[in-house]
Amino acid sequence: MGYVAIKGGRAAIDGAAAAAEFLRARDESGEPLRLSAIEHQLRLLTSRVISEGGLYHPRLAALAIKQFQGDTLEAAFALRAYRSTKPRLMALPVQPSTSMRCIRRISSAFKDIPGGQMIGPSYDFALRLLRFDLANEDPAAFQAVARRFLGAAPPADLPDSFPKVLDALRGEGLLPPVAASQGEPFDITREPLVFPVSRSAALATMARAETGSLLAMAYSNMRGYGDVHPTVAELRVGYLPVLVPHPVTGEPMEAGEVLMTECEVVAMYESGNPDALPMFTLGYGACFGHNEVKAISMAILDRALQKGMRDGPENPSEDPEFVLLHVDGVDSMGFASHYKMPHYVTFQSDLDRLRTTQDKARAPRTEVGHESKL
Amino acid sequence: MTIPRRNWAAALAVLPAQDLVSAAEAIAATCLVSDLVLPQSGLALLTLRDGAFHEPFHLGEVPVARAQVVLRAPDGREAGGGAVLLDDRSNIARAVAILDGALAGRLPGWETAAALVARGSAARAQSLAEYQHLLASTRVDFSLLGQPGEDDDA
Amino acid sequence: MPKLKAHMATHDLWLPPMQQLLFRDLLHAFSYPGQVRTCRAAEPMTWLALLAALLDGEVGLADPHGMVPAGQWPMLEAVPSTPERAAFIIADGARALDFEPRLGSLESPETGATLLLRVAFLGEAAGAEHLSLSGPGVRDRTGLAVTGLHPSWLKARAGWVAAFPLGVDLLLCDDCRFAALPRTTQVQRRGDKWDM
Amino acid sequence: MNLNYEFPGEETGYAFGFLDEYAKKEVRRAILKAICIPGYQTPYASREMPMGRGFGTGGLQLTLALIGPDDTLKVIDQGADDSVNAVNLRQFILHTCPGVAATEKTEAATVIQSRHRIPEKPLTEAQVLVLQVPYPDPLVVVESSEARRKTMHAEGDYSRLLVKLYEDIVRFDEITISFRYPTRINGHYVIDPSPIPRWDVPKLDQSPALVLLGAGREKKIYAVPPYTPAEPLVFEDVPFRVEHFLDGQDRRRACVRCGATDSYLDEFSNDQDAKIFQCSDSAWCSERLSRQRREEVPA
Repeated sequence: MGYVAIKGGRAAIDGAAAAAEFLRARDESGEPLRLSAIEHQLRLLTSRVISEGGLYHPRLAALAIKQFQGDTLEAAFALRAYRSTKPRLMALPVQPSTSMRCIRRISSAFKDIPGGQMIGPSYDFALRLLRFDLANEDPAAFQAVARRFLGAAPPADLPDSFPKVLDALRGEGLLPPVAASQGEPFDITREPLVFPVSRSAALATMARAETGSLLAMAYSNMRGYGDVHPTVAELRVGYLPVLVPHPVTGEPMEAGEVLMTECEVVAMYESGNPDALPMFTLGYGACFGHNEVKAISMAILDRALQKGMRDGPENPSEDPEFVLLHVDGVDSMGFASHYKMPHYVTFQSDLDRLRTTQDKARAPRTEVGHESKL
Repeated sequence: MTIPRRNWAAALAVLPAQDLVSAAEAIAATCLVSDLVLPQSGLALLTLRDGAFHEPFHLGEVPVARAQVVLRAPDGREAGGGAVLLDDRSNIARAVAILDGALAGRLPGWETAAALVARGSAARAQSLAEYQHLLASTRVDFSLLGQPGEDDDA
Repeated sequence: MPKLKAHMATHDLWLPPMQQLLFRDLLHAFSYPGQVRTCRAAEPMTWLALLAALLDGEVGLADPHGMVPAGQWPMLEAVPSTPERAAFIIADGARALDFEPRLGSLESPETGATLLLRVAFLGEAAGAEHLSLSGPGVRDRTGLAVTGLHPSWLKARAGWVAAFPLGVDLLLCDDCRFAALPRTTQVQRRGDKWDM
Repeated sequence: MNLNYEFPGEETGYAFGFLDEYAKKEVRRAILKAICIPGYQTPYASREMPMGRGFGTGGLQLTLALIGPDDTLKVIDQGADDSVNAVNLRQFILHTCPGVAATEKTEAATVIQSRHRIPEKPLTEAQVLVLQVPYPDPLVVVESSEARRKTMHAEGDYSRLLVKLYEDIVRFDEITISFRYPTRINGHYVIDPSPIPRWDVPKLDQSPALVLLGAGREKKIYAVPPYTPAEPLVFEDVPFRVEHFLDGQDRRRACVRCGATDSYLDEFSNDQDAKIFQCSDSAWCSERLSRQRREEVPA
């Protein structure tokens, strides 16, 4: 077994970047990816990156996707690093998510929700059969898609926003009351998580968590390492107008809008306090972009963590520390990657200990005599 | 002008940067523009109330650019203009603030600003119509489905 | 990588280059308790320069003796707070102690306050009080002479730091110099009966 | 983004030290508290850096928070200035901190950032050593919950860690911890001194230089202040031992390059597949070598 010296690192690093760039540019089409193509044609990929990066900037996300050749973990990471350099400019007022301009809204609890169910852009009922007609798509046909869709649509007589399904249930007395504490929400970008943490810290952490990690944790609960058994009261996707006070008039003005996904789940009531009326329990999930699996997973975990925070965790998905410290993509991928770095010094130290203990095992209880210099 | 001031900035922000900057420069050529705060860009936390317990939490960060100016016309009239945009271009925020001020105070150049707002509003209306199309064309009509029992995925 | 913004070379205590220098001096002061550092900002209120280097909108500052000029509060950005709750406290060392700073908790001792005290003079002077220091950052033992520090402060400090890791970390500032007494420093007043 | 969005031009530049000033101030406040509470893992809101968590982002944030244009920087990884990660970090710091000078000479540096080693040459009061930390908490081997570990540190309760060491002795007649050796600072907190070999642990004790440790992923900063006791956890009858580098005949191995028998060694295999050893601290080795060459030149 040999050990390789680490000399000439600089040339190797430069070479590695050029090698990766070479593979990116080896595309025979000779056409570099346009950022708007990534942002729109790969919109769900862009959605993942903005939510896991924790920064709503679809164009930067598209750039990151291009630069890191489609690696969502790396692209989200690049957005996070970008945000480290930007100052916090101002505080925005709390936005009511009820003002969302929906493009999709469904409920699995009731058929007839006020305002109606609209499936919107979804693959839920699409057959997973590959569409070979997309392989060599004709640009003219591609450009005609939008015209055809908008031309064929029925007259839209819909309101701008919709009431929440949960609010109707709450009106009937089936849900717990809204939170009494309306304190300052926890800012995970400025404060480290020191346990126990508030629910707002948990929500913020999960909102920028890695989708697959959240899904795995939530799935463990759904499968049996937990007891949430949720019903999706409402799932919505849409554009949230962000209102801020106009600098001159102080009246609310629209600063822009943010695509987001939101999910509320209802779970079976708990015995809990025998004196109190039994109520459904609730979970909430939300994230930037269009990412339904993430929002649903987060809602289930929110419900599981509420139980863990109150009664102590019985399952991993109910343990705030276990869930919240292991779902961040930037943290976990960084650490997994770091094992690729040289560990020559520590491995040498390992060898020293192993050889010493082997020596002792061969000649038990005799002084080997390698005293330290101390 | 039928478009309320609260929607001007969002309408203007969808237009090409060059159109906004040249219109603002034309206004600044006749009116004296002073910055009340330095035009800045940075980040802001987007805070929502969660849908289950209405507890505030941070969904993530958004880029913000803001500017606030005072315009003084040659005839001595003054008007304040401001803008906060979900954007990372402080020069666009400043241009929008100038247009906002000119339009609000009917200062020289306000007609250009009004035309730009109208143009941007039309583009915005198109986007909103698209959202509605997405909903209207995918509305589930339960009177046609009419299954009596509740299905369960368990 | 994109081009860098021009690096501003300036002595303005509100700008990053001076705040970096001030922080480095603070780092040295806390690392080597009792060593007197000269403040590099051209600001007679040494304590204000140090606060400028440390504070922003995330932390609370208490000013029980009304030392911070009104116009400087927005520059410091700090949240006004009470001495019992603030992370940072600025006080006049010539006056008797009249509050109880927070000492932190066993789990989070870092929430113990940082207390800046304005004194008349640091260094040898007629009537100076001579302190003998030991503990982390001090090789064997060192001395610090201070003038214009009301005796109530050091007396109270002994109580604040008695149960490590709880405690309060002190910065003594005169018109152009400062020295630190972190909670780990053992302070003996020369002339006390238990002096060596 | 709307159709007409374009990236801002000059606004995408980076400021001195990469981090925004608020981030630096938060790190700076945490550093000072870490010095005031030797060995205590001070939490801070670690920012994402443009390299992976685990590649030294904790150390990097410390360096960027304290460095200025007057500083001279040395960056090493595995003891070497030219290892890939050291090169990468140094390039990044020099690029984002114009004015900072770089050096390979230990004695010339005012700030030394290192992963896995402390330089062989003794440090001075004019220097700050920044160590990169993957796991800040020595108790993690006996307790997985951070909340419970915090309480154990608060109470100075290291009994379970000592039991772990004791079990090692019973099983192997030797403490098997090779690196990241638990070390008690100023008689109170026990720290993970980062993955430095045991060889380097004694250098922490009464060091003239401040030692700062940063764990970016775990969001902790801690310090070993100058002139502060740092004692590896031991039992009276089983002494702490550094790596011995003895050959089969109990002779101390020497560096094949400079001949040193008092430095931490890297193990290599030569063309004949025989084991050879070389100083891990490349600056130390090169300095010895050039001194020997000077002495060889006839006067």
